[in-house]
Amino acid sequence: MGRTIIKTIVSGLALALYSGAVSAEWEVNLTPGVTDISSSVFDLHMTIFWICVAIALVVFGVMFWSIFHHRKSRGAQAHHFHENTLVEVIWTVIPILILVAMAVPATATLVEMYDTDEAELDVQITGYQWKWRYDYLDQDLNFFSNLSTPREQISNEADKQEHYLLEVDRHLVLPVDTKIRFLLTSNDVIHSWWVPALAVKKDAIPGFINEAWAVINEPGIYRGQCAELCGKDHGFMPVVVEAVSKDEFQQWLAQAQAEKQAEAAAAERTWTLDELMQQGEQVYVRACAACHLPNGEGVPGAFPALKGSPIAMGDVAAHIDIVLNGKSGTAMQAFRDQLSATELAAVITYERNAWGNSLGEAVSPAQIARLLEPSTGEAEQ
Amino acid sequence: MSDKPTFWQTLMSVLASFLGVQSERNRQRDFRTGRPLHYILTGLLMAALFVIVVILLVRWALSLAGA
Amino acid sequence: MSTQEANRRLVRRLVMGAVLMFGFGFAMVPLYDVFCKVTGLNGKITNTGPVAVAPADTSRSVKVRLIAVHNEGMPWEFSPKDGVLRVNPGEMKQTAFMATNPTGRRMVAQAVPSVAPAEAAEYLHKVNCFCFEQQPLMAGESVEMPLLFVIDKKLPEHIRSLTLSYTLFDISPEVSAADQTNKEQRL
Amino acid sequence: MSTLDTTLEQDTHAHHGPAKGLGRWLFTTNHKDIGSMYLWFSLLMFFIGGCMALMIRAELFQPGLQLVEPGFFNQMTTMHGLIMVFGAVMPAFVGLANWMVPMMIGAPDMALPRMNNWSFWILPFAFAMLISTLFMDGGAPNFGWTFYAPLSTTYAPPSVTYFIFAIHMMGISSIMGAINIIATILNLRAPGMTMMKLPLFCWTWLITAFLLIAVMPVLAGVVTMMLMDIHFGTSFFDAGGGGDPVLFQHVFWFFGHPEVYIMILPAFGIISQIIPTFARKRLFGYASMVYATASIAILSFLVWAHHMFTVGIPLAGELFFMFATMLIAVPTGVKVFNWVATMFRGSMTFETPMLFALAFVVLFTIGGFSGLMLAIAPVDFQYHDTYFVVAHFHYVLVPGAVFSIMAGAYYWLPKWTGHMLDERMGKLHFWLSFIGVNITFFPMHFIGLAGMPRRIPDYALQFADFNMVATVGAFIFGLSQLVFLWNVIACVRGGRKAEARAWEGAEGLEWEVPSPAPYHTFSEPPKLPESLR
Repeated sequence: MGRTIIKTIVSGLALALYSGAVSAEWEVNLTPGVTDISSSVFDLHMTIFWICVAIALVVFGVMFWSIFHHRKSRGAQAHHFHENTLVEVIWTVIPILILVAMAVPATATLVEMYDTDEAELDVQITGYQWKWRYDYLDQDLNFFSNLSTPREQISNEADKQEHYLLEVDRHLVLPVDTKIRFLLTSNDVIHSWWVPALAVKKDAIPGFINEAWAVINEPGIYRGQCAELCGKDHGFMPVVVEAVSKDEFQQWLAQAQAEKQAEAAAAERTWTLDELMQQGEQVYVRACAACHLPNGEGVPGAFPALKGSPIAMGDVAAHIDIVLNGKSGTAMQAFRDQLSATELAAVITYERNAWGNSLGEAVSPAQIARLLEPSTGEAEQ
Repeated sequence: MSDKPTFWQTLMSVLASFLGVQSERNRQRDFRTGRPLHYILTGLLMAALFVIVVILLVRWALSLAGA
Repeated sequence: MSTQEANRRLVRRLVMGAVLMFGFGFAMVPLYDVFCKVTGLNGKITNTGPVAVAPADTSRSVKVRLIAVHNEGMPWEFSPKDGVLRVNPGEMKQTAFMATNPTGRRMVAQAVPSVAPAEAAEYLHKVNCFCFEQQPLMAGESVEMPLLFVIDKKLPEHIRSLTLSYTLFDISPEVSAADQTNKEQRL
Repeated sequence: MSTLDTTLEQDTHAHHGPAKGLGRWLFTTNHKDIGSMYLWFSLLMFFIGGCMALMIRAELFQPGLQLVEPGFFNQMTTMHGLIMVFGAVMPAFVGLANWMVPMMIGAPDMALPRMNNWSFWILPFAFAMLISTLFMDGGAPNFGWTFYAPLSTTYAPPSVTYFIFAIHMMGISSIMGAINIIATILNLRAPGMTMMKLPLFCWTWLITAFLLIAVMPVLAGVVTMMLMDIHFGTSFFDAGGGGDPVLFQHVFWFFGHPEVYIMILPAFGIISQIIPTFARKRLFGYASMVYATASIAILSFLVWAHHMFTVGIPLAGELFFMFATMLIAVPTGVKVFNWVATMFRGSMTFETPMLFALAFVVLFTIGGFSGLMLAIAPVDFQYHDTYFVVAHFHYVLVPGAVFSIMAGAYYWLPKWTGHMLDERMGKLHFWLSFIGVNITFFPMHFIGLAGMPRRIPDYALQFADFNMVATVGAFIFGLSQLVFLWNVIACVRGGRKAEARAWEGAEGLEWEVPSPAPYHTFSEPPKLPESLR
């Protein structure tokens, strides 16, 4: 039986070794990442791994040697010794020395991670159930980043694409060779923002601010996920970081700001019911369907149905209020900061006219924009 | 030679337990003549000491790292 | 019988131990606060109240970033007057946060402060701050909430930037109905 | 009945055999009856929790949502964890202690037999309540077995209240069980059975029992605080009211880390009984084992925050918990060395209990290695909350705790039933379990390192291959447990007659009484056998 165990272990080790060589395709090992910190983390990981392998070889080696040679069927006689303080002291001291040797580089890396020097770019990251919001604090820009994998792929009605579940509608675009500080907090429950390639994983805790930092060395797209169980769609709030050159970053900023202005202007024109319904459905699927379900039927006991609900069928002002301002003490969030005026108008219109809620009335984006007005100026500060 | 473990011997026994190494002879002595309360108290004391030592270790590491 | 006696005594002690540990679980709450105060473990600011005025340390300045966060279901507009401040340790600094209640109902908010890095929390001394109190706002009302703070000169050299965040929680449901009617009667 | 037993029965006045019918089990104060009930109960919970695990694995067989909704998936992970920890592993150890501790120390029964009855009978009610939450509006608890606030308070389903009371009941049961074991070991030892002759299983259980009394009340405290936050308007864990969600994690892990040792120390004890038996050689470094167990117990209170490296603890705190955690690895390592040294130059045979014990040593050590890797704080930022952690604690708990329970069950079944096990079936069970466990959990190391977070119902495509492998392994492991059930039932019903000393190399008082052990053993304190004198 010893042989089989050895075989299992050897093949396990071989697999681990092999993994180092082809990690790009196979993804069986930690990524070395694209920051100095992530590569020292990777080195630490490999060092401690090989130390463990070495200890395992010695301990299991002795164990299997005695399993082979000291078996009764080979006529082995038990030798009655049952203590040897010297041996015990030796096998206690050696692990301690190994651990000390391990602690030194680990401490150095940890100290580096806790660097509190000034950063060139500050990004506030706020966890929401179940999306991330990014605020470029000095650039007057913020947006939400939602999962963009279509529902059909998740429910196996369409083929899954390459970045299934690791794709979002808006990337967190960051410049390379720039010290970036992430300031993490949460809107509701505890989330954890994790990008393996940056070796950054920090909890986003409601009411508290946490920080982490990174200097990205290489342009590219780096994907991660929420790491702390945060409710139903915990598995569906990925993080996508797009690292670009400093010039490209400036261009991207300018473009993003222009888009924001265009969106505000769009709210002022007249929208038809059909247009609103069309956009409303998209917004609904993105922002509402996770709880209220695509068919508007909700989850009894957890999330109320919208289909035939007194709010979606009742007074329009109350409906707008609950969508804009949320409802205290429930999972209903305040969407005024999360969606644009047009999107809000569209989704409210949609909710009032979908699934047999046929009120036939449209909520105009301009009307919503006015409700948002006193705020917009201050909120962007 | 008295059979009762001295304070020093109690201390050594507790330290040995932190390492997880103890000789049969000392154990026999501990259990034949030692009082459990002494060992528990010494153990708690040593645990507190352990915490202090680790804190000092951390301080030292931090000062080395210049943080 | 002596074994029974011994059992009874032992059980009494062990039950007492269990009860004690149950109490200890609760004692961990204040203990944790004390522990945090000593170590700055969770970035909570515990230094408040007036400070003795002393000359500022002009040899270095610290970048203080102020950020405003909404907790869930909190529709107020809430933002810092200054996003970034450069502060010399020891210098008294005045700033403010702006809040507007855009809803059609009276709401009560509680602002909860937090500092990153947590290590810096014990060096941030708030002289006056809106987070000390619950903040009620009528429908459509706005308020400027002042914040007066000093960074201790003992702030370790290696901390060159810190962040002070305020998270606004909606505590209207918690503020009891009785409390609310009391206030309205007074008005 | 053997002569020895007959004389015992005659010597002691009012002893009867077991009562008949249901009443026997409801009102029994006999440690053997209660031990059996604990063991059957834990086996039932093991199968229920196992079905949940299989549901989880089936959903994860392929990317995409096939079988369950994400919300239900979270209920499954939560209930699987709670049931396995509190329903399967802990009661199994209590059951083994109930059966074996009095027989090992030469006591007639547990010290507090009526309390023993209560502490068992609370459990079915607690778990009925917990499982009933699955059928409630809003579903069962869905916040993970670690139930971090505020997900488990402000954002919890209504059933959380039932969950809290279930935890309270389990806590009370565990504490009563622990008190009983301590009282039995300290007060009921046969004359001459000094503390230093105590079998290691009793030693590790004694220390575990103290751990239980120290930390189960803390768990009760933390769920009480949750209850107050949810229903009585306090804000222990709500930042908005001046509380702190991170405080929850500190209090929880102050319970949680010793809890990890509660689930492994008795396993150490069982393995330390079995290996010497089948190596036909005394345990190497008995003294060291006892001392190391004690020190692990104390140190386990000082390392809790290594579960929380990513919550934003200041550097000094991070370093403290990293160093302390690395040091606790030393006494654990010493135990493994001692087991190896016990085998060294012994005269080994490989019956089923020994096979499980050997697999325990190897696979638990692998779990220990990944634990050591997790202790390195900067690297833990990458490992934390990924499948690497899932792989780690399943290696410690399944081929660790669960294998030790199975080893113990196979080892003592002849004593309980009077029949030897069908070795062929036992070996079949072992090999299926061993292969299944490794196919299930070894690939989890890889997908964790590659970046798959834990507790997600669906995953990116690059994790697909290993998830499929793990699911296949899980079904092999799960189904092979039916062989275990078959073995146990077959052994109860018949088989080769077991001798008093069922295993050639077995030492200890429990092997001095006939097999099956009579309903009442050691009504008169026994004279210690030569080997124990």
